[in-house]
Amino acid sequence: MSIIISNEEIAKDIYLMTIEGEYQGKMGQFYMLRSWNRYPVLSRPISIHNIDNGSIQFLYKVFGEGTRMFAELKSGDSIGLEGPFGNGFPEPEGKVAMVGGGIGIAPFYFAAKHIPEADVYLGFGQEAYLVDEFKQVARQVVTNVGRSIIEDIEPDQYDMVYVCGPHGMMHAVADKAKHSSAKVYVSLEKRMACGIGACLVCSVICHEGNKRACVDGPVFLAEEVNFDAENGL
Amino acid sequence: MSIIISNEEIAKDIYLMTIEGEYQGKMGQFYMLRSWNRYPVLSRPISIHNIDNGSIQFLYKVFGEGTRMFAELKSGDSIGLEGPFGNGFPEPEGKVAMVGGGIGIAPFYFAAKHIPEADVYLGFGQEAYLVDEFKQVARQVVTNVGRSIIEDIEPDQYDMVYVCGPHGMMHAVADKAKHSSAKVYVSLEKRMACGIGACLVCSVICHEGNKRACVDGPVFLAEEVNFDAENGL
Amino acid sequence: MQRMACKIAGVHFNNPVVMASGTFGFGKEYAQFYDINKLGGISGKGLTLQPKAGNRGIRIWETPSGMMNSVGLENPGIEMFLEEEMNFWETIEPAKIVNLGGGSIEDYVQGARLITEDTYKRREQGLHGVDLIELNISCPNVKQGGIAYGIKTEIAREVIREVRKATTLPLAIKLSPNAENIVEMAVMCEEEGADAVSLVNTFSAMKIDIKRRRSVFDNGYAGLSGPAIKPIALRMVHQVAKHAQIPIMGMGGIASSEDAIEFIMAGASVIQIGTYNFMNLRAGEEIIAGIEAFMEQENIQSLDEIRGIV
Amino acid sequence: MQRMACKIAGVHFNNPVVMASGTFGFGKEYAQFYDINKLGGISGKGLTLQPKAGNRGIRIWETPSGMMNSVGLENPGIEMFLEEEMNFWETIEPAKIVNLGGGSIEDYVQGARLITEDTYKRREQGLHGVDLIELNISCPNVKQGGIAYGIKTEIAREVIREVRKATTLPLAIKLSPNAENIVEMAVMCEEEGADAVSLVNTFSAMKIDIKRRRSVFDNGYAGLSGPAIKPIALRMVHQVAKHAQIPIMGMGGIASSEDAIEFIMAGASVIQIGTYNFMNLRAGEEIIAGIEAFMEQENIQSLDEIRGIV
Ligand SMILES: Cc1cc2nc3c(=O)[nH]c(=O)nc-3n(C[C@H](O)[C@H](O)[C@H](O)COP(=O)(O)OP(=O)(O)OC[C@H]3O[C@@H](n4cnc5c(N)ncnc54)[C@H](O)[C@@H]3O)c2cc1C
Ligand SMILES: Cc1cc2nc3c(=O)[nH]c(=O)nc-3n(C[C@H](O)[C@H](O)[C@H](O)COP(=O)(O)OP(=O)(O)OC[C@H]3O[C@@H](n4cnc5c(N)ncnc54)[C@H](O)[C@@H]3O)c2cc1C
Ligand SMILES: Cc1cc2nc3c(=O)[nH]c(=O)nc-3n(C[C@H](O)[C@H](O)[C@H](O)COP(=O)(O)O)c2cc1C
Ligand SMILES: Cc1cc2nc3c(=O)[nH]c(=O)nc-3n(C[C@H](O)[C@H](O)[C@H](O)COP(=O)(O)O)c2cc1C
Ligand code: FES
Ligand code: FES
Repeated sequence: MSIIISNEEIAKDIYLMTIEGEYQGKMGQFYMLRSWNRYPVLSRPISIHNIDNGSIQFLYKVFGEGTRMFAELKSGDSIGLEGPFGNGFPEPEGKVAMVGGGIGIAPFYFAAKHIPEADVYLGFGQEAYLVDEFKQVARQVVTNVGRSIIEDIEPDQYDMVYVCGPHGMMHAVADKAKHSSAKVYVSLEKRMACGIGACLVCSVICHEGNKRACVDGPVFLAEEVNFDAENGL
Repeated sequence: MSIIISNEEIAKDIYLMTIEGEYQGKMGQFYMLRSWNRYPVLSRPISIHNIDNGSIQFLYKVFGEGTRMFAELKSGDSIGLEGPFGNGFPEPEGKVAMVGGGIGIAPFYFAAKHIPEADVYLGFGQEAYLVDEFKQVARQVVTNVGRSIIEDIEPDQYDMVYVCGPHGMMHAVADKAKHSSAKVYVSLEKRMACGIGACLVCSVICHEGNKRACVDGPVFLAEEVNFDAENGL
Repeated sequence: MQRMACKIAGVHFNNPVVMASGTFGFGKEYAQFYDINKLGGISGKGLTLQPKAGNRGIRIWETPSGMMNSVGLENPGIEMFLEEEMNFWETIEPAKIVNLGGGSIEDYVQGARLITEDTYKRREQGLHGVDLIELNISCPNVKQGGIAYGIKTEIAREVIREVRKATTLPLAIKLSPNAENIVEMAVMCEEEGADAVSLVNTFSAMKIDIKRRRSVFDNGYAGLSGPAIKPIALRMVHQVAKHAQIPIMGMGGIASSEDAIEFIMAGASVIQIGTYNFMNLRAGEEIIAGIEAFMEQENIQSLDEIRGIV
Repeated sequence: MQRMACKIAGVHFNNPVVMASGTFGFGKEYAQFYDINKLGGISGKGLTLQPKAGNRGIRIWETPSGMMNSVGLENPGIEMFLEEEMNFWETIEPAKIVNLGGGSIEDYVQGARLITEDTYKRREQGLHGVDLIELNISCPNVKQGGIAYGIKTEIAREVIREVRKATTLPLAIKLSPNAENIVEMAVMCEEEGADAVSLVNTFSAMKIDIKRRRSVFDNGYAGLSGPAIKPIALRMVHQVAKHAQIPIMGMGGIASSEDAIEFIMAGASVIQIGTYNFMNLRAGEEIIAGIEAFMEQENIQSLDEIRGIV
């Protein structure tokens, strides 16, 4: 168990949790979090939002029972986390765009710190948050509230596009980039149990067969994913 | 849901919780407490330890999952409580002794406030607590750590003896008082579900048939209880 | 709300929310917490011909998201019920269901007769009487060495056939999830002329005290209920709805209006709430309001639109 | 610890803690978190003759104190397993259990043959091979219209009889809690010469998405596991232990050493841990330590002293 330094609501239902300790991890990897003992049964996969000396941060949206329990935690409370899990985004080769939709922006703060020369596109439904923080680490930040962030990005201008957001948005970016030279990487959300590749509840339908979101992903080259068969959660 | 004013560990595994609000209740009655939504399923019966203007107090011992969850609550957290339930101790007629064993002392603070002329006997296993507080409200307080409190009380000297503690202790006091003129009242602990008399999981075997601990009790005249058949929890 | 109304075997329910037998007494206790006239129906505490003291020892054990009970049908007997509790029932609106248990077929038959006669007498006097008998076949069959009637279809058939002859009141059979084949059981109930099935009763389950090296229950096994069993109970209701025509009172772990709606979508005509009453003393009121809100939100005019839709 | 050792059909287990099929892969992943050589045994991911892609759509849904899965036996097929995973298994100590599924009797038989032959070949080469085959009869019987083999005793008998002929390796039958009569099923396994029964597999269960008015699973029903089912699973293990002689690998919701000890006291020879692996990545290690501590505390020299004591 680790100790929570702070856990603040930074926008409606969006929380930033900071946990004490020395943590490992690469951009796009995730941890399995549980702040309870027996109930609910499963831990929750949450992306690394940031790692500093002595702490790790998660940015999460209150969605159901588990994230609601996270939101109730206060400084000094304890939480269990296992990780880092998953492959993470590949190292950059050429010019990189990061496209986050909604809470899908979570992994890109850590990613932007790692690749400061990348362009960051942040799409919000109703209310923007953390934009100033992103601006401090990224070369360029494009934000968009209420409209689709997909319109703002020109895949042709990039060699690699990292996407995280709703399933439909990832599919759409992949489609938009189809005839460009950009390689699109999507971070897929799947329900998970073990988080380490043993149970096969998180299979992603790819053209070459199933892959496990928790170890072979969560980041996939968009063109390997069979988006016609794979409909996310 | 009500708001917790404070929740302090006053001795090892013994907590005193103070909750904000105007509450009703008589000595020996209890509330059903739950500080959780869905898990665990059942609420926990806890005796009224004290009621003041604007607050109610419960004194509890950490025993299993539910009381452990109570112990984690902090000032400002919320908790659900329903009550008061049960019959409570009868009004005094003549000279009263109150005999509490272990956490069974809980109801007698409120009872002693109500009957200041009563003698209070407090038996502790390893460590005494709240003795000064009891002394402020009761005429006489006899404490005993490590030995059996049953030895200290002479039933003949009283008209009524109220007992709360381990089942065996209540049985023993009832036996000791058998040939005295004192009427012995025991507060029985039974597992409960509804707490209001509807489900019959809390039946106490009495000479005249079953009675429900939650509404016909938890306080019973010792002589009505069939102690040969009824073995508590 | 008119559009929540349901009917089973001619019995009108103002809404599909019925309180389950053994968890709600006869309603009096809960009436302190909300207006129980809001309820669709109440299935009273299980009754037997003779009064029963129930089981000794521990009667309840909490489990993860559930509870086990071993009350053992403690009840005052049918006559006492008819003399005392029926007067209270005459004053309330929800559909009135008598839950009938027994040890021998004769007990069941005799119990059904008493209730039926009493109701006809009451009706002659302008009173209401009982709306429906719910036959609890989870009781141990004394002749068959204590194995419950509700396990094997052909043994259950015997008791249902006899009780069906003994009463002209609407008759529901409360099925046990421990039945070997729940679909076959429901089809048999239909064949024998029952008007509805209630499912599920509690699951046979166990808890061992490892220090004392014995079951915590004097009886060995006890009945599991509560949210833990909901996924299995829902599957059983769905299976029965798909393979039989008989109306269903669905239950097992319902603890929210969403759960209740799932049972209706699986095919239940009405639903029953048991253990959730212990989690929330105002369970009935809350679940009715929740179903109503869902109907509003999804613009559903009658529960028939969604019943059995899955 | 020597005194924790168990034996089933001549197969030695260092301790009674076995990882359940489908929840532990072949062990490699968990080896990052603790020394899996501490385990008594591992039942690998369920295998079929042909590779299977498993089910589409949502594969997991959380329930109160449980989870439902609809993996649909995704697996690389027996040949791939023998070529790749067996090499890893040769390097580890726990008893090695192949969990074998199938759609037709021929598939089961052919699968059992392949595994058996491979093991004999390995043993000739001084290797270890597989210790035990665990036959998963919860798979749908293609001929019987998709109803699982594990429901009716006489249908299960057919597949067990044929598989028993096809292998000389120790054979355990993994029983489904959806069986009409679990005791009868276990007795039949004994009659057919099986060496052990594993129980229970997951309970058939359902979840409806009320907004979309459909089951969340493409397949309709899915399998419930986890702490929610423990009280029922324990009762089933106890029932079987009382009425049959065949050794039992007991499981269903075990999530603590106390739970594990309950299953042993109910009569299980060894226990299996499934869903709890997801709650605690170091489940195996923790439960072994807990059983050991209990034995110490209660001065138990061998698990035989408490096995089936209740
Ligand atoms: C690799 C990965 C990284 C993620 N990173 C973040 C992040 O940084 N911030 C954030 O807010 N959310 C993130 N999510 C989504 C987050 O895991 C879910 O919102 C969360 O699990 C919902 O849990 P709940 O208890 O609130 O909801 P419930 O609906 O009560 O959860 C029930 C079950 O479904 C699962 N589940 C429900 N929604 C999702 C979902 N969208 N993805 C995966 N499982 C789900 C839960 O884990 C749980 O097992 C990520 C998901 C994945 C797979
Ligand atoms: C009328 C009454 C008044 C009580 N007053 C007090 C009090 O003032 N202070 C205090 O510390 N304790 C009191 N108790 C005992 C208290 O209810 C239990 O210690 C508590 O319920 C244990 O819950 P748990 O979750 O910690 O234990 P668990 O063992 O995890 O509980 C499991 C289940 O068993 C029930 N249970 C376990 N032990 C008891 C018990 N001794 N009595 C009743 N139910 C039990 C729980 O309520 C729960 O339903 C009282 C009990 C009754 C019946
Ligand atoms: C304490 C208790 C007593 C019960 N008594 C009866 C009974 O007398 N007759 C009966 O048919 N069912 C009885 N039941 C079963 C419930 O009516 C219901 O079928 C079961 O609990 C499943 O529903 P639930 O999960 O909502 O509780 C009882 C259940 C509980 C918890
Ligand atoms: C994700 C998952 C996959 C499973 N796959 C298999 C399988 O392939 N073969 C099998 O016999 N049982 C399988 N099971 C059943 C488990 O082995 C076990 O019998 C069941 O989950 C009950 O135990 P538990 O409650 O400890 O999980 C699976 C269970 C889960 C949760
Ligand atoms: S979550 Fe278990 S394999 Fe991915
Ligand atoms: S707890 Fe339900 S009758 Fe007493």
